[in-house]
Amino acid sequence: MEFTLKTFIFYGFALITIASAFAVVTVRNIVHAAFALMVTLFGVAGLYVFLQADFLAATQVIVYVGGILVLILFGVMMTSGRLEMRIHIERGQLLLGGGISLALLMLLLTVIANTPGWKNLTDDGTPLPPTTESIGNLILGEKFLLPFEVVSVLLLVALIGAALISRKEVRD
Amino acid sequence: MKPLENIPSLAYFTPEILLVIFAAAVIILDLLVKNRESQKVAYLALIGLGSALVAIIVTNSISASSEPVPLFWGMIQLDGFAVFFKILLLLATAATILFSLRSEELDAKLKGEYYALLLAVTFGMFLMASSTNLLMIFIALETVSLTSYILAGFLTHSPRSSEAAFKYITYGAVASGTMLFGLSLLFGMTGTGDLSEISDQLVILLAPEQETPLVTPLALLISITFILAGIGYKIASVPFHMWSPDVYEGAPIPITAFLSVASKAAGFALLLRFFYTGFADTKIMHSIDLGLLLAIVSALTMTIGNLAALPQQNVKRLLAYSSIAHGGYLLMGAVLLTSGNAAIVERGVGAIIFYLIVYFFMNLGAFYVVVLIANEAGTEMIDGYRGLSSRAPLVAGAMAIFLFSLTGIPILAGFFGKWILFTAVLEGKLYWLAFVGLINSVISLYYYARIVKVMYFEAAEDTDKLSFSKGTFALLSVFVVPTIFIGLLNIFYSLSGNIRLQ
Amino acid sequence: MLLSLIIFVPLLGMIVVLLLPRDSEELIKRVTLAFTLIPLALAVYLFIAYDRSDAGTQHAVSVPWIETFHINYHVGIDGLSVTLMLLTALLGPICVLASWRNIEKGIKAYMALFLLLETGMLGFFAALDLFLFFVFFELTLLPMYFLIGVWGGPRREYAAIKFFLYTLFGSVLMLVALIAVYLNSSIIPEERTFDIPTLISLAGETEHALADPTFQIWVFLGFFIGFAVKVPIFPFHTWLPDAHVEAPTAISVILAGVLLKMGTYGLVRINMAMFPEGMAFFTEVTEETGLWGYSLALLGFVNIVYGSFCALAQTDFKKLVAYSSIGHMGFVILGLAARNTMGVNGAILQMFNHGVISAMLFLLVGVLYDRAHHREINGFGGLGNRMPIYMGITTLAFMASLGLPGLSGFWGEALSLFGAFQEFEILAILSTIGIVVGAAYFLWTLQRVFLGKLNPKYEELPEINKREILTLVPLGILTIVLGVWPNFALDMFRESVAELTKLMGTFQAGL
Amino acid sequence: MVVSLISIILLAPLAAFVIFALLGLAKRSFPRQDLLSTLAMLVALGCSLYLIKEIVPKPDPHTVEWISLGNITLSMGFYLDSVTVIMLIVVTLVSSLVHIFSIGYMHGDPRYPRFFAYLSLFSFSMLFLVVSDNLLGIYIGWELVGLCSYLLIGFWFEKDSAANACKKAFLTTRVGDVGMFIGMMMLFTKFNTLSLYDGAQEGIFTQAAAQLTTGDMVWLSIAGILIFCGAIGKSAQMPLHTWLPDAMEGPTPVSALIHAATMVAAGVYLTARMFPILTATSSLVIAYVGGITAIVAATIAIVRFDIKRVLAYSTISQLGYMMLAIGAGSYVAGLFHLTTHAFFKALLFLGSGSVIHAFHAMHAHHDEDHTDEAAHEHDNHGLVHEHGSEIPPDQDMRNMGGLRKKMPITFITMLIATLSISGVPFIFSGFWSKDKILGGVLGRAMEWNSGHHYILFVIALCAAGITAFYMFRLIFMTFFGEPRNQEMHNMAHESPWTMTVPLIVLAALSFPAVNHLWFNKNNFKPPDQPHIQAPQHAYVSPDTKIAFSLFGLSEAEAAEEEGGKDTEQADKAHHAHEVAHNIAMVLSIIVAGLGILLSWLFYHRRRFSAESVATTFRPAYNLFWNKYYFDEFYDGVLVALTVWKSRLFAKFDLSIIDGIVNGVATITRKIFAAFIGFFDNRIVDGIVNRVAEVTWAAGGRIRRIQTGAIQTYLFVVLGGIVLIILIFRAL
Amino acid sequence: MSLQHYLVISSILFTLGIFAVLTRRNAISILMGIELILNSCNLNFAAFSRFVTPPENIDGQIIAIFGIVLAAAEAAVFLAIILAIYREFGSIRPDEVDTLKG
Repeated sequence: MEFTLKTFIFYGFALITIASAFAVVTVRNIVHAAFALMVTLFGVAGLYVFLQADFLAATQVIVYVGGILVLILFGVMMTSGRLEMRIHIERGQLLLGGGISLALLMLLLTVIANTPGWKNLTDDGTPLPPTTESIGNLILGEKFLLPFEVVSVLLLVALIGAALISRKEVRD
Repeated sequence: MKPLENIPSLAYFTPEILLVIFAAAVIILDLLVKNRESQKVAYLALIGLGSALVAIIVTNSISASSEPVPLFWGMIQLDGFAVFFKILLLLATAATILFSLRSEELDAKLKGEYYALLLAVTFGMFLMASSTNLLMIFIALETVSLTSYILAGFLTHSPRSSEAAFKYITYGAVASGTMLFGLSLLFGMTGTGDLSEISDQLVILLAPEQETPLVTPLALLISITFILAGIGYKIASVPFHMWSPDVYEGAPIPITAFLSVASKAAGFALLLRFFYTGFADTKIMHSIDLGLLLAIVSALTMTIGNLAALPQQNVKRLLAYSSIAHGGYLLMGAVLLTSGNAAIVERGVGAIIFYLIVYFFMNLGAFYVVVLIANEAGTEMIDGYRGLSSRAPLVAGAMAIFLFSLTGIPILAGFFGKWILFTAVLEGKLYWLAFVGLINSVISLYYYARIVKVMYFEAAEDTDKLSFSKGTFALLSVFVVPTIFIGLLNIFYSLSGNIRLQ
Repeated sequence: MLLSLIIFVPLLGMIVVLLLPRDSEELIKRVTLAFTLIPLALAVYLFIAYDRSDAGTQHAVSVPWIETFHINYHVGIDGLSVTLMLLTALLGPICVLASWRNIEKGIKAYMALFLLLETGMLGFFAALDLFLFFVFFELTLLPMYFLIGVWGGPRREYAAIKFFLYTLFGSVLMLVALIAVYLNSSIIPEERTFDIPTLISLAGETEHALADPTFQIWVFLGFFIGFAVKVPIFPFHTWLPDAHVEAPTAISVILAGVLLKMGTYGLVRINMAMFPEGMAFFTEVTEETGLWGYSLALLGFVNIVYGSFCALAQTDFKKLVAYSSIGHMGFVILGLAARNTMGVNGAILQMFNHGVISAMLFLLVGVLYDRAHHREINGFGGLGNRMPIYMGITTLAFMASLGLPGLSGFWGEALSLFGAFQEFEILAILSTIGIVVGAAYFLWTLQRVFLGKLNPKYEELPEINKREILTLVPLGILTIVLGVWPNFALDMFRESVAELTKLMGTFQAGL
Repeated sequence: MVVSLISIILLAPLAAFVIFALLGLAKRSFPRQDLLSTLAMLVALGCSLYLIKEIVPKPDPHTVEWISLGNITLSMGFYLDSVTVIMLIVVTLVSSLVHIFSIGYMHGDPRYPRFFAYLSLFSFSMLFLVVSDNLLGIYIGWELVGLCSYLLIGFWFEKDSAANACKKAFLTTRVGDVGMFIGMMMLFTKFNTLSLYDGAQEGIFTQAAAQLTTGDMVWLSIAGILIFCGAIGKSAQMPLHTWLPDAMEGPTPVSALIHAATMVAAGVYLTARMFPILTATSSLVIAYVGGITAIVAATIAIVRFDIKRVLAYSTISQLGYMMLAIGAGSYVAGLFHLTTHAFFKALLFLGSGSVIHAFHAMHAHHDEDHTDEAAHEHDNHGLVHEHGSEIPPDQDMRNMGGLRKKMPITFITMLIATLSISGVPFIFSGFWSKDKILGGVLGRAMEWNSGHHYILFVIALCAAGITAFYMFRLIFMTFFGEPRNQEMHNMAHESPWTMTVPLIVLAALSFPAVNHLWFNKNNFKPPDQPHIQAPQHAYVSPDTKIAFSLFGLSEAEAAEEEGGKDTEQADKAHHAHEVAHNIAMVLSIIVAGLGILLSWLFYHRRRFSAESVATTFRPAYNLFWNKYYFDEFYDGVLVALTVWKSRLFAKFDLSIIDGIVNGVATITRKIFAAFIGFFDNRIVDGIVNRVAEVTWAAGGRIRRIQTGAIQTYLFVVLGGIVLIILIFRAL
Repeated sequence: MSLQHYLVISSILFTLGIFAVLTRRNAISILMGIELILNSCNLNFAAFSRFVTPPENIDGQIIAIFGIVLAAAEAAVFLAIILAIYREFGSIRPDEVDTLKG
């Protein structure tokens, strides 16, 4: 694989994504973790761009960074009244968790490396047409209409539910 | 049959649509009625369920042919199997609503949202029972899960309820995340989301005549195990079961009942369809020993469920473990999916379906008694059941029947359920599994009988008679009578035998 | 039809009893008595009307039940079943009478459960469909559990759950075997069957899957353990003393009189008839079977000796009788292990006799317990003076139980031993130890309870009353009648046993 | 006719009992049960006597099929030959007399009616045993008489000694019965029938005869010995004799009827009945058992003071005699002795009963202080106290003496009996029967031609002498000398007529001449012996000189019959036995005389002191006094062993069986520990657990995983996933 | 930039998410871990959509979009529940929310 600017940027995004994700799981300050998560999410969005999934990348940024991350920050603020943000991790738990995660990673890497069908599929850089229109068609008119409608119900339910639960008292 | 497109599919989708409509209607009605008349909302929800039931029957009859009808471009499929589960789930929801009406812990909280959520979760379960696409499966699962989290945490003033919801969602989120990862791997291997296409693809990819199969068994194994985490968590099978005792204990009793019956049933519907449609081909089976995997999970599930139930003091928690164990029994039937013999698969599915019918009545019945006792005696602990036979003879008698049915004592329905399960398992030549199952039935006697013992053999400290309304007994008899008679009537056997996966 | 009537009249009685008001205790008792007398009358009729020369099934009814699994409601009787049904039906009213005064709480539930129990027992003996058979077998479990657990003695909970767990364990193994038989009854799923006569004839066909020796051995074992728990055969017996000691009198009577017989009846009806090869493996010493050939006879022997010696060591009257039951059931096993005409006839006779005698014994223990409120044998003494009639009946029962010729206990034991001797000389000889020890513990008990100086505590002990005598007299009469004229029972099942021995290939043509 | 007569004989006493039992159930009793029972017995007696006419040389059994199981038939029936009739008469006669005696003796007992009912039941059972033509019937009767014996020994069950004795009697005899039962099983297995005589199928005797000629006799010997085991128990032979002395706890009429005349003789009767199947080996065993019993029991009898126990040991000894006779082949002599013994021993018992009755009145007074007295006596002797039970004062010979004037009838009748049992020649029946036994034994010994077996004759002779000695000791101590206990003596009186009449009748029967009146009929024949065959039957002596011997004639016939087959051998045997009989007769007269003389010197003239002799031969005396320590042996070893075993089993039940159930997971540990537990109670106790302990523990452990912390759960989930993948990857 | 690259990245994200879920002592951190997991899944779908399926087939991408939406819904509910927990327990440390156990 030739080493071009594109690949350089790719690796850059990859590195940023992974590093920030690593930060998310390791930094002690939860607000820092939230910011690291934001970086990760951007990184992933970048990777989507590399995959020529433009709409997806946009959604990622809007929904995740604009929605979820904000939610998380709200959460942090609402639950950490006494700025109890530092997180203490026990060694045993850390080791065990690390072990399990590592084992999973090794398994996944083995699979990735050994699955013949996934080998040698490189991005030849051919530009693809923008996906937005076909996504719109698929979701609103064709195959993915049902999931779309269902998800809308789901969102409604989540909305009602979240409101229901986070309300202080339902009825007196 | 070619998948129907969106518009023609709608006709077959009426039940689900009705559920959503009524869910919305419930919320609106809730805004209109006064607080004290919240029962009206419940009745509206029940009407919704009733109309959905009618719709199910009608749509089922217009499809006429016994062939399954793929809908919405193959996202879901309407067939006898789905219809059965839909009816079962619908009835479970109806029962839950009725329980909720009589549950004092929920009393003050009952309002439109609750019923709307119940209808929504039913909607999600309907989809679980009929999905044939990876995406649809995941969305359906999430719909059910998210709604369940909320329902479990519905008692906002109760720490237990909140804790239950918290554990449930944490656990559920991780499990569904893992599952999604597994689904993505599966998608990556086959390049499609449609289950039957996945099956076809996998056969090609794994085909032995091809010199280098494009998919390694390990990849498939990891993918399936990850997916199993999501499904296993729904049906609370070991090792994905650990949320369920805590959640069952913390959640409002009607919701616990609902989770233990409906959620589990939906999970099984999903499991069966997923493995049957996607992985039933023997070639796939040979690449990874799925049968053994399921069998071990099944054996562990029932054993651990039963063993852990032994020392429980809280009836709800005890029943939670018991329902884990019953999940294990049901999984025995699922193991038969991998037998590669169509007749045996059919028996396995039939056995699961029959068992679910039985389980529906006996488990819901038991939970209903728990609701009643929690209302009247104000406790969920076994000690609170002391001397119940003299305080409330009919309720105690009903409870004894449910518990012995859960144990599998003839001539109660639970026995027949187990019997046809074991017959199927033995027919599939899984002798060790049958043996484990039977030993477990014996162990289970111990804790079920403990409740009976307390109710019957020990004297009550508080000797006041408990009084119940007529409606209570009527509802109770709705569960008692089938628990006694289902096994004795041929109709249920032929019914369950006729429902098959396609 | 008649048969179904017998089986379900008690069930009807249960429903009637449940509908009666809780407070009208006398009425409940009377109704129950009536509903147990009806089956008795019918059973007596059945007994008399039974065609003794016909070895086949009589009064058979077969109605499809669960067609999906080819289960029929198939009932019918042969000599063996009708005898045991008579025993069951007879013990029914006796037990009701025995419960007349000493059930203090919840008489309604008690009687209802009792009637349910009776249906289970009667149905069990009549069932000719393997599944039905199993269902009835298990149907006795629940009522028994409650009857012991609710109305039992101080350790009733333990006893009840122990009984339940043991029996359930056994029946679970039986269930596996039962399913295995069903699945192997035909390769074609549509032709599978639970019908006992059909299965028996299938098992007799060469080359049939059911006739495969290995299969038969395993399935035999499955059923055997199920029945062994019920009999109970050592080492599955430990539930029995506990259950007996804690159970109320009438329930002990039923337990010893009928429930134990269900185990041995099952052995005869299923294990011997359906799995002759399996039976042969455990009862016939050949090169192939080796020491396994001794196993069943050995179990019988162990039961006899073990039960007898344990009885000897007891100081609790009821426990003593309970262990004596274990010993006496050993003779049944020994007789069955012999597989020959004499052994099997003797075993069946012993079943019936033991049912009668042990029922008497438990009733007698109950009489004493109701008066003295304890059962410690050493705590009595000299009652013979105070209660001569009671002593007389007790002596009769004891003598019958220890195998005094002229009373019924003798014939069963003697025929079993005679039969067993022809096949297993040494074991049969060793088993006679049981006869001596049996005499020892009964006489010792008799001495400790009745002989010697009257314990001053019991100077005012009332003599056995009319109702109690009424419960004992029919049994006493049967004991004597059968002791003098065992053909009274033997006539019933002689031909059926001949059929059975033909199935097992041990039938010996007349000389 | 025969059948109906026998039926009457059987049913009359049975009816008497049934009436009692039925009324008893209704808490009533027949007002004159005594008369009812006595009447029943007299009817039976009459019928029995009438049956003499019905005896035919080769009778057919009257059988019905009792149990028929396809190829197997067990029939029941009657067989009526001379032996049967003699036994019937003996039983009914003695029984009738005892009934009459009891009317007086038992008068005033609170359970008076019951006593007669039991007697009736006993009579029925005994008669049933006698007339049965098959082993099954015999066994049934056999056990039933055992039951009656049990009931009657324990008649005064308030006495602990009686309660113990009846249990002991039943159990001890049952040990023997089991042997008999096994013997029956063997015979049945071989011959497929239990009938002795030919009926619908060939009986045991016919088949055994064939067996004896083919020569395979080992198992037949075993079977014979096993059947004899029954007789050992019932006839109180060594080593199962210990129950009989204890059985004296029963009322004295019972002792007379059951434990002297009839039931104990049933063993002899059985052995004689089974004579045709006895092989040489089994005969030898029988002879030795009988011989040893005869001498051992006689020696024990010497030192007893309880009048009834002396008689009891005497009975054992005499029964041993009869067994010896049968074992030696002269079964006719054995049966003859049985008959004579039945009468004189019944007489002796009834006489002693009369004495006891005489003393009985003060029994109540002296209940308190008799212990001291007895203790005092024992101090004098300085001997070990009698094992087990005190001697009741009214039975203690040391309290008696000089009664002959007070109770003349009792004295004279008992003296006659004593003379008879001692073998005083010619005018007393006992002499003849004993002499025949001695002759038979000697002849047999000569014929065996082996020095060892002469010992049997020596034993028999010694026993005869000792018998004479102790019997006269009894007479002297009781009736002669000065009254030792004046108070008791003063109150003694002759018994009422109901008691003396039977004594007189029995005394009359102790004279052979009287027997002759009704026994000497030509149509008497010994039991048919299908297989008369060398060597053991060859010597049967044609002792026709004793014309009034009740079996004499038939023996002659038998010998002739046999002689016809093998003249030479018969002649030889004939000769040997003639010699033997002459020698035996002389010797027996000498020893009897010697015994009486010694007794007179010791106990009447007081020329020698019994005490000094006892001191001189202390070890022997102790041995006799302690009855050869049989009881100690049984109590110490067998009973302890049994009880120990049952305890062990009970423990086993608790520890192992429950242990296994309890701990599936820890089976190995538990079994191991439980085995150790036999030796170490603490471990055993530690192991007894509640049901499902381990299962519970497992449940508890699973609970512990359920910590409540969500992350633990997640660990399980993800760890589980990893594990599943790893495991299945390896697969 | 082959498929394997993306897969490796997503695998690392996934395991990091798992690690967070297992070890973080704060409910919100767990939520972040879950988001990482879901992101890795979405990345997978997108990557497979790009490399495995034909170019005109964008099913994978659409699934990823749905994944994002679902993640949002889940996060909302999750946070609501965290708030409830905070209200009832005064803490959002998962190990302190352990009244239900055994």
